[in-house]
Amino acid sequence: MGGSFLSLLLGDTVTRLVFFPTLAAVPLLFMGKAKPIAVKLYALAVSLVEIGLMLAWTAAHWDAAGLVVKDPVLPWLEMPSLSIVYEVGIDGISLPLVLLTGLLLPVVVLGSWKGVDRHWTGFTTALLLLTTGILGALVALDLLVFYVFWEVMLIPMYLIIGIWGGERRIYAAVKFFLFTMAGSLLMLIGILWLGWTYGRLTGLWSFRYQDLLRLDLPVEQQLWLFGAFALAFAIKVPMFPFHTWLPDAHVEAPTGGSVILAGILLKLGTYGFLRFALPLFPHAADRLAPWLLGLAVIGIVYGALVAWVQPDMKKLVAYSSIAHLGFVMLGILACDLIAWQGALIQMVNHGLSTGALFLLVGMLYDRRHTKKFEDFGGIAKVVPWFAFFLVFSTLASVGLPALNGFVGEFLILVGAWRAGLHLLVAISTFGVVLAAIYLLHLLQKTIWGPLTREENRGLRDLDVREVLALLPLCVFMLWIGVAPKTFLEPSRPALEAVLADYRARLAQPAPAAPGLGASRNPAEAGRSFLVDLDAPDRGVQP
Amino acid sequence: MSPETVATLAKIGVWLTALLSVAPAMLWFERRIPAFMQDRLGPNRVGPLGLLQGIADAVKFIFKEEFTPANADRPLFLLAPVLALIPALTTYLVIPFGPEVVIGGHSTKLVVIDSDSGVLLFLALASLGVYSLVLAGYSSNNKYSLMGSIRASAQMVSYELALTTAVVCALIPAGTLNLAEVVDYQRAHLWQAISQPIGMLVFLVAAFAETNRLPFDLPEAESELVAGYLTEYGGLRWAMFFMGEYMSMTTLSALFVTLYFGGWSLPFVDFSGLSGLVQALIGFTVLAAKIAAMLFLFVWVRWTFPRFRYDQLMRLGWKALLPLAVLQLVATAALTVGGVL
Amino acid sequence: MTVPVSWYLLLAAALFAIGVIGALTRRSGIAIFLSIELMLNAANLTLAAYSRLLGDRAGQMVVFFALAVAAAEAAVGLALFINIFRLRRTIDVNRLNLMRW
Amino acid sequence: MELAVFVLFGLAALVSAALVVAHRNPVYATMSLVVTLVSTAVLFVLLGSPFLAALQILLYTGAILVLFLFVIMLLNIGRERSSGARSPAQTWSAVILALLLAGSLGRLVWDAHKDSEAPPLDATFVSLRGLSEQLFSSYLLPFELIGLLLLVAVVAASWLARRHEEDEPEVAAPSPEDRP
Amino acid sequence: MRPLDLLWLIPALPFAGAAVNGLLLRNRHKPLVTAIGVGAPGLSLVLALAALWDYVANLRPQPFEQFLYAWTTGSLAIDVAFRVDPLSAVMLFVVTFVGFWIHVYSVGYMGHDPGYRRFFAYMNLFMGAMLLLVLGNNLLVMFVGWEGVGLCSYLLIGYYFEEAFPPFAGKKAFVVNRIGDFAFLLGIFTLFSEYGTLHFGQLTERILADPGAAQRPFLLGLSLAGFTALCFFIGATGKSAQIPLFVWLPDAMAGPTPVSALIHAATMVTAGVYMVVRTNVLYQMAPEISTLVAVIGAATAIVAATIGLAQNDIKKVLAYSTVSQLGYMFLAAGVGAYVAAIFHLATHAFFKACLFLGSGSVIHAMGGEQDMRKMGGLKKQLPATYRTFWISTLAIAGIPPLAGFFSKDEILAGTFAHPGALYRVLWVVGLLTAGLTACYMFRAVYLTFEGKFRGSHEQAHHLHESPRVMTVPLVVLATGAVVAGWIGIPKGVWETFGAHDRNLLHHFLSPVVAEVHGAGAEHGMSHLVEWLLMAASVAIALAGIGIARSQWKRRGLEADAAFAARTPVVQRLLENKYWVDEIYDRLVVRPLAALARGCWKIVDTLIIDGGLHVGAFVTELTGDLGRFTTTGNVRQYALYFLGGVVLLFWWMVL
Repeated sequence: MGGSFLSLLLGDTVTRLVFFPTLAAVPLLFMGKAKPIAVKLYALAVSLVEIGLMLAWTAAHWDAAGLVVKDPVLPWLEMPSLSIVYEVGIDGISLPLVLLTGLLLPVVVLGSWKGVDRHWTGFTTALLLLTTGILGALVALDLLVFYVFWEVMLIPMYLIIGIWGGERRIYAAVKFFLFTMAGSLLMLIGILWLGWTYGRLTGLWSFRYQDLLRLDLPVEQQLWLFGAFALAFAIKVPMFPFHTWLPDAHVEAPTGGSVILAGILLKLGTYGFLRFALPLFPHAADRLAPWLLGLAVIGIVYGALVAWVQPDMKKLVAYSSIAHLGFVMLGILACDLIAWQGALIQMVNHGLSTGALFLLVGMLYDRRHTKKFEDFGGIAKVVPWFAFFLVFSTLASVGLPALNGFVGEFLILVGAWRAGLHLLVAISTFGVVLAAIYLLHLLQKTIWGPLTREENRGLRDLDVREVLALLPLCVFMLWIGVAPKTFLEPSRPALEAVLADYRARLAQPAPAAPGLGASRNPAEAGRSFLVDLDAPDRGVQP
Repeated sequence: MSPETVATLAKIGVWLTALLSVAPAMLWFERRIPAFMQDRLGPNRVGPLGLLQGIADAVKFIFKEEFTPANADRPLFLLAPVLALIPALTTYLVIPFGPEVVIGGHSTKLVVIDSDSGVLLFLALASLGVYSLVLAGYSSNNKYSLMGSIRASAQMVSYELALTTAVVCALIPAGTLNLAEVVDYQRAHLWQAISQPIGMLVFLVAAFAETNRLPFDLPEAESELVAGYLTEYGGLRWAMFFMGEYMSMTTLSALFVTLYFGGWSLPFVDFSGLSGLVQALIGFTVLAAKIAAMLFLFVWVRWTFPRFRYDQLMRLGWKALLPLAVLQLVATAALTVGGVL
Repeated sequence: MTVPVSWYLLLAAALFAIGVIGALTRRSGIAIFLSIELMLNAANLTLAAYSRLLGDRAGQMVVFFALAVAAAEAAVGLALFINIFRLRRTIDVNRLNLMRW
Repeated sequence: MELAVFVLFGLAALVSAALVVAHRNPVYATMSLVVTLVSTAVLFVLLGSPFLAALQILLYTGAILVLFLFVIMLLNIGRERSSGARSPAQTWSAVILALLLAGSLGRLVWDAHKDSEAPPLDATFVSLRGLSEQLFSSYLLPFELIGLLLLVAVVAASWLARRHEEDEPEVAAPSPEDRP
Repeated sequence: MRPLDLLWLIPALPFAGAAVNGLLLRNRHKPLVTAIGVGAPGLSLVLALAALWDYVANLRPQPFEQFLYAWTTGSLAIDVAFRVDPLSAVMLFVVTFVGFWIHVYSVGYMGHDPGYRRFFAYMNLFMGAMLLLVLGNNLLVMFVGWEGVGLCSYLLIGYYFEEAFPPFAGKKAFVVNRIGDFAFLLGIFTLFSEYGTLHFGQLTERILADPGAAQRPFLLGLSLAGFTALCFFIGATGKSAQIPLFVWLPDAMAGPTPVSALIHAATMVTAGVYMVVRTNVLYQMAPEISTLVAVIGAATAIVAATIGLAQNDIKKVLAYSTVSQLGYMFLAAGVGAYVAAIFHLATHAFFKACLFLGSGSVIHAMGGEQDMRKMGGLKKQLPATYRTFWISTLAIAGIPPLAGFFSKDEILAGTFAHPGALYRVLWVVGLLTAGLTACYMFRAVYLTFEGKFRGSHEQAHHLHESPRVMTVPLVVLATGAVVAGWIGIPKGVWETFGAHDRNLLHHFLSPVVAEVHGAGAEHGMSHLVEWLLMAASVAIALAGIGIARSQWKRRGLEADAAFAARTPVVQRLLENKYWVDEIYDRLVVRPLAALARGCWKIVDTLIIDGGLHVGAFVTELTGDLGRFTTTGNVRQYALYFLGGVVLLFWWMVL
């Protein structure tokens, strides 16, 4: 313990990873007059440094048996009866998403190079703050800290959509904001309730994940709380009935915004389920899983179907994300190790392939300022490299074996099938067929066939910058597809631990009144953040 | 009637007679002195050397027809000239014209209101002078008048600052607002005209502006706005303004000399041995003489300098006088604290 | 004979009420402004009265500051009015309802 | 003596105040306010602070109200047109509320100070020296702050009142959305 | 090191070639492109032959496994590993051999195509994927290859992407295949979740270890084995164009002819058969599904054959014949004659590839013309093509001693031998199909090569025999079409001539076919019956040829006309392929699209967003109502303020 925030910031810590972007945003305050190109280069440099830091960190703490790294806990608000701490850490569950964030950051900068035509300082600032918010939410181990970061993500995204977006950007931004806000406020209530309950039991309010995990709540309370959390996360994911903000947001958002949004923001919903909603309220989760599963599967088919009939590329991709995240949810709620592994990798996959698709659409948009299918068709001849990347990403998204998409879907479905969800898996697998339909439809309408529009004859092919933006994504798509082991292994121990814990807690019935659960076996639970190894028993008077 | 009351009334009486006689006297001055300067005769018909010219004019004013322009705001139109007299008739109350003397067994200070916020009172009442101009201009329903009064009010308000600051400078060494004490201070030390020349100059210039005298008579600049806020006035009402102007010149001069030239006192001579009445007489005479000199200066300047342009006027006020005054203020304060003064 | 301080206070209250009425009923911005000055003045009177009553100069101090503040406020306020008038050609507060809806 | 003065100027204050509120012509209103203020100044003297009185006249009547008149002339504001949106409800509710306020205030004061005696005026209380000493010792900070405030006010006022080329008279009242 | 250790290179080389051709080279490097594009499969052919020789010589019949790396670990442990056993050996040979020669052929056929480089990149990619499919030692690797070839077929069908139709056909192919894969995946899931492995060997062992478990009822009223088998079979119907999913194959002819030869005749489409045989243990345990397979196969065979009879596009004819031949293979698989299925697969690969290439050379000569009605009497101009085409036709028609005869006869024999009346019916169907096959194939031959030329003049002048690079492969494959059958001369024949059984293929493949007691094993029938069956098939083949000759040899198109005149209904029915496409369109595609639109317009826009907007509107409304208090009139605000003051005053002070 100990150490000031500053020392954390300077040391080789998670905190540094999280807050470096914010620090890097400070100089931008004085770059208001700087030339856009300078700002762009600066942004690019910062993002590269950030990913560099991440890689260095990962290399330093790498542990084949799964890594669990926690920063020293800092008291944030210490009172006699209340303790809010700043506690962050990375384990196998958050690591992939953190790295994905790092990977996407430079990609986004490159992708927005032309698309964002004004206020680059503002854009970069928003982007960097957004990154901090995302990373923070990914690594937060105190629920209030998590909530704070969760909301921090909201504003920059809102600005990015609202300022650099398309025609109906305001509508989209507000919709996005309201949807997310509505959910997260409920979650806040839930968090407060948890802290309060813990305080009632131990005489010391706490919002630490590892403390709250020790709570054993009656089923009714669990149901309410889980509902609150699940709503917040489900909206973020988004799951079926709460998804309508997504297409609008995507269609209006600038390319970079879409990439971040699809690439990472949505994952925080699924991540939230995996990290918080399920482990904290196992019984409720178990009770409500069927419904959520139903929604997830509906989402898969529904998203696919609706995507198929969209007249607008971006909207198509947006709806496709709904379908893909339906898979992730299916995997998470199946509560099977393989399914969870699949879900986790699928989060990354979706980030990569959908990100790439948004980039490509954005590149078309930069050239022609339209995303409508009717304005394209048969451009493969004109822009072969664009066509190549589009086909590649599309296939990855379709779930073609040997590309990343397949790995995720396969694992999820296998796991879910193993968990006995035969019908749902069957339907979802049918969703895979639909995926082929709408994504090939996308190719059909854009690049194949005779050249329909004369104005497309002069289309520029991708330039180096754009290729550079796409290349890393494609490399990883292939890599994950061909050798997923590399990406699955690190997170397996953590997932195993969480799953085992979940099952164990599910095994014993929920108490009639809130109580503090039996302590966990550290060796097992230590592979994720299930138990606080530093302070086994923190001021508890049962 | 208590002796205090008698004394007060007496002092007021003295002042009033003096002031009221200033106007006709100035009428003569203003004609004869320039004539003398420009080597011509000037009025010389009425009485010896035309001394009675003033009286004649006064009579003329009284018998002139009073007319009010159409659509004029009559009440205000009538009120304005009256207001013009108020500061003139009140400000002198705080000007001392002699030491504390014993007359008929009663000891009294030769100042009407012996308040330790005397100067404040003076400034306050003086500041009321603006209203007459403003209202005159406004009520006359005449664009020249309006412009004139706008100029006037702006001018006076802005020069008031410089003036006040200068006054403050003059007060610091004595460490009081009571003019009598200021005079005593100068008797004890030396005239502040020497100790703080800048302040004096500032006050002087500001005084010219405050009284709308050339070279600062923009509000009534014939060449631009017929006669400014006075355009629509005539006869007795005009006379009131006229008197007001001269009286305030006088009182301001009084304040000036009191602050910078030892007021009623003379350097190096002490009349304290003499009887009260004589002392009063001498004090008053000295003061009057100094004021007269000032008035002469006024006239002199009037016939010497050309008129400023309005923007020049403002620039002078804000960018030259005020900073100078502040400079003086700082200097004086420093010196005072340093014990030099 | 001397006047009980409470009379001053009552007078101040009355002045204040008048000022309130003015501020609420007049439509010309200037008039409202004047009424506000009136209220301010009433307040000053109260303060002075109390400082007299309690034999404590604090009240006078406050009045002093209040006057200074009033000066500042008047300056800015009038400047605002000039601006508004330039923009809207009126200072009738009924027409100055940009803040509406 | 004092009573006479009080009654005289008190009444003057009240009447002129009423005029301030009642008179449609801003110039008259302002002038009546001048009267009110001057009378109040006199009351200040009665209350034993000639300093305040002087200050009141110097500042208020000498400067602020002149400024008012100045502005009134500058903008050449005529008498309020009695036409337009008259709202008796507004007026009456205002009057009633104001009277209620006055009443309750008065009652409060009366209950509190019906028979409380002021200490006799002593020289030290009146003396300007004491005042200024207090002002520059224990009230120094507020004093400085006020100075700062005035400075700011001056800057603000001069900035506000200066002619902006871009928004020279637009006769049509601009709608909120077309000015950023 | 032994050749088998280089196994991994066999698929790797084509992949590398694809990568180099596709990403690195440019169109101007044509020679290099050719070198790589043909060299890669050539090399892998050499390697394959070496490896096969090594395998056959040294460790047959044990399978040879080559572990590359772990794809996933943990509770779902899947390796990327290759397996050479008799079955994959046969496939390996067929794929590499036929594939290589088709590549060679393509050099000529695609010579002048602007997309030359792209073409070879795709082709190599396909080779790699196909080899992956064949060599994979577990279902996952197989599935990877499975999808990979699907992708390549998508790309290659849509090769002429600047025209409207090919990309569409490609999409259709991919999607229809996907529908099959959907079932395939479910099958994989089932097997994994039940047996915890996807490795072929282990699976077979574990299933055989406890037949009861496999027999126990699982889903849809089927046994575990049954369900899985069904899933796999559906998958197979997709890939191998069986009823009901055969509709994509004819459209797939939109691709270049070598593609049709390689993918849609020789290799990819047979993957389904390969898979069924691979997992034959399941089918043996699920007789009901086997029956289904057989029935579907037979049905497909006859339906496709009939359609083929009425097609005028030479490639379409071949396409339908492919479908029908695939039907044969499934029939074989269905009746448990797995060896026969593979046998026919192999022989079919040769002669059908040859036929396609021949048609290709014809089309080449005709300058892209595919309609047989414009051809005729080409044998003079294209002698080599004519001969090879003719031989292959004989082979497919089942004339001894050509390849087709033996394989087809074996299938029929297997069907006949299978107990049960149904199988007799199937046998009849098969027989009829044989006749029809012969008939429509010879119709094609006659319409194309006999009679007089019906095309335009410039076509007539343009006519020429294809270059060597194209004819050589024809010859090679034709030779294959002749000799390929001899490796599987039935036991009966040998024994009749007193020789002991030299049915090499049987001996070679027997270890692949799992011994499941209770399932119909080797059929024991007298040699007489065997001979009779042969006679029957030969007879009907000859009959078919005879009809064709009588009809089309001389009369050419009049025959069609007459036929149409005689039975217009049938004619239209056949010409329009039983309107299957249209039916699917009406029954599946449009409703789905309608549903999608409904979801979007009604659920999304109307219900969800509508609801939201209602909510928003209500909020706004309340806001509006509240707004009336804020008139923007300062005095009113002040009034509220004053009221508040008074209230507070009373509350706090008084």
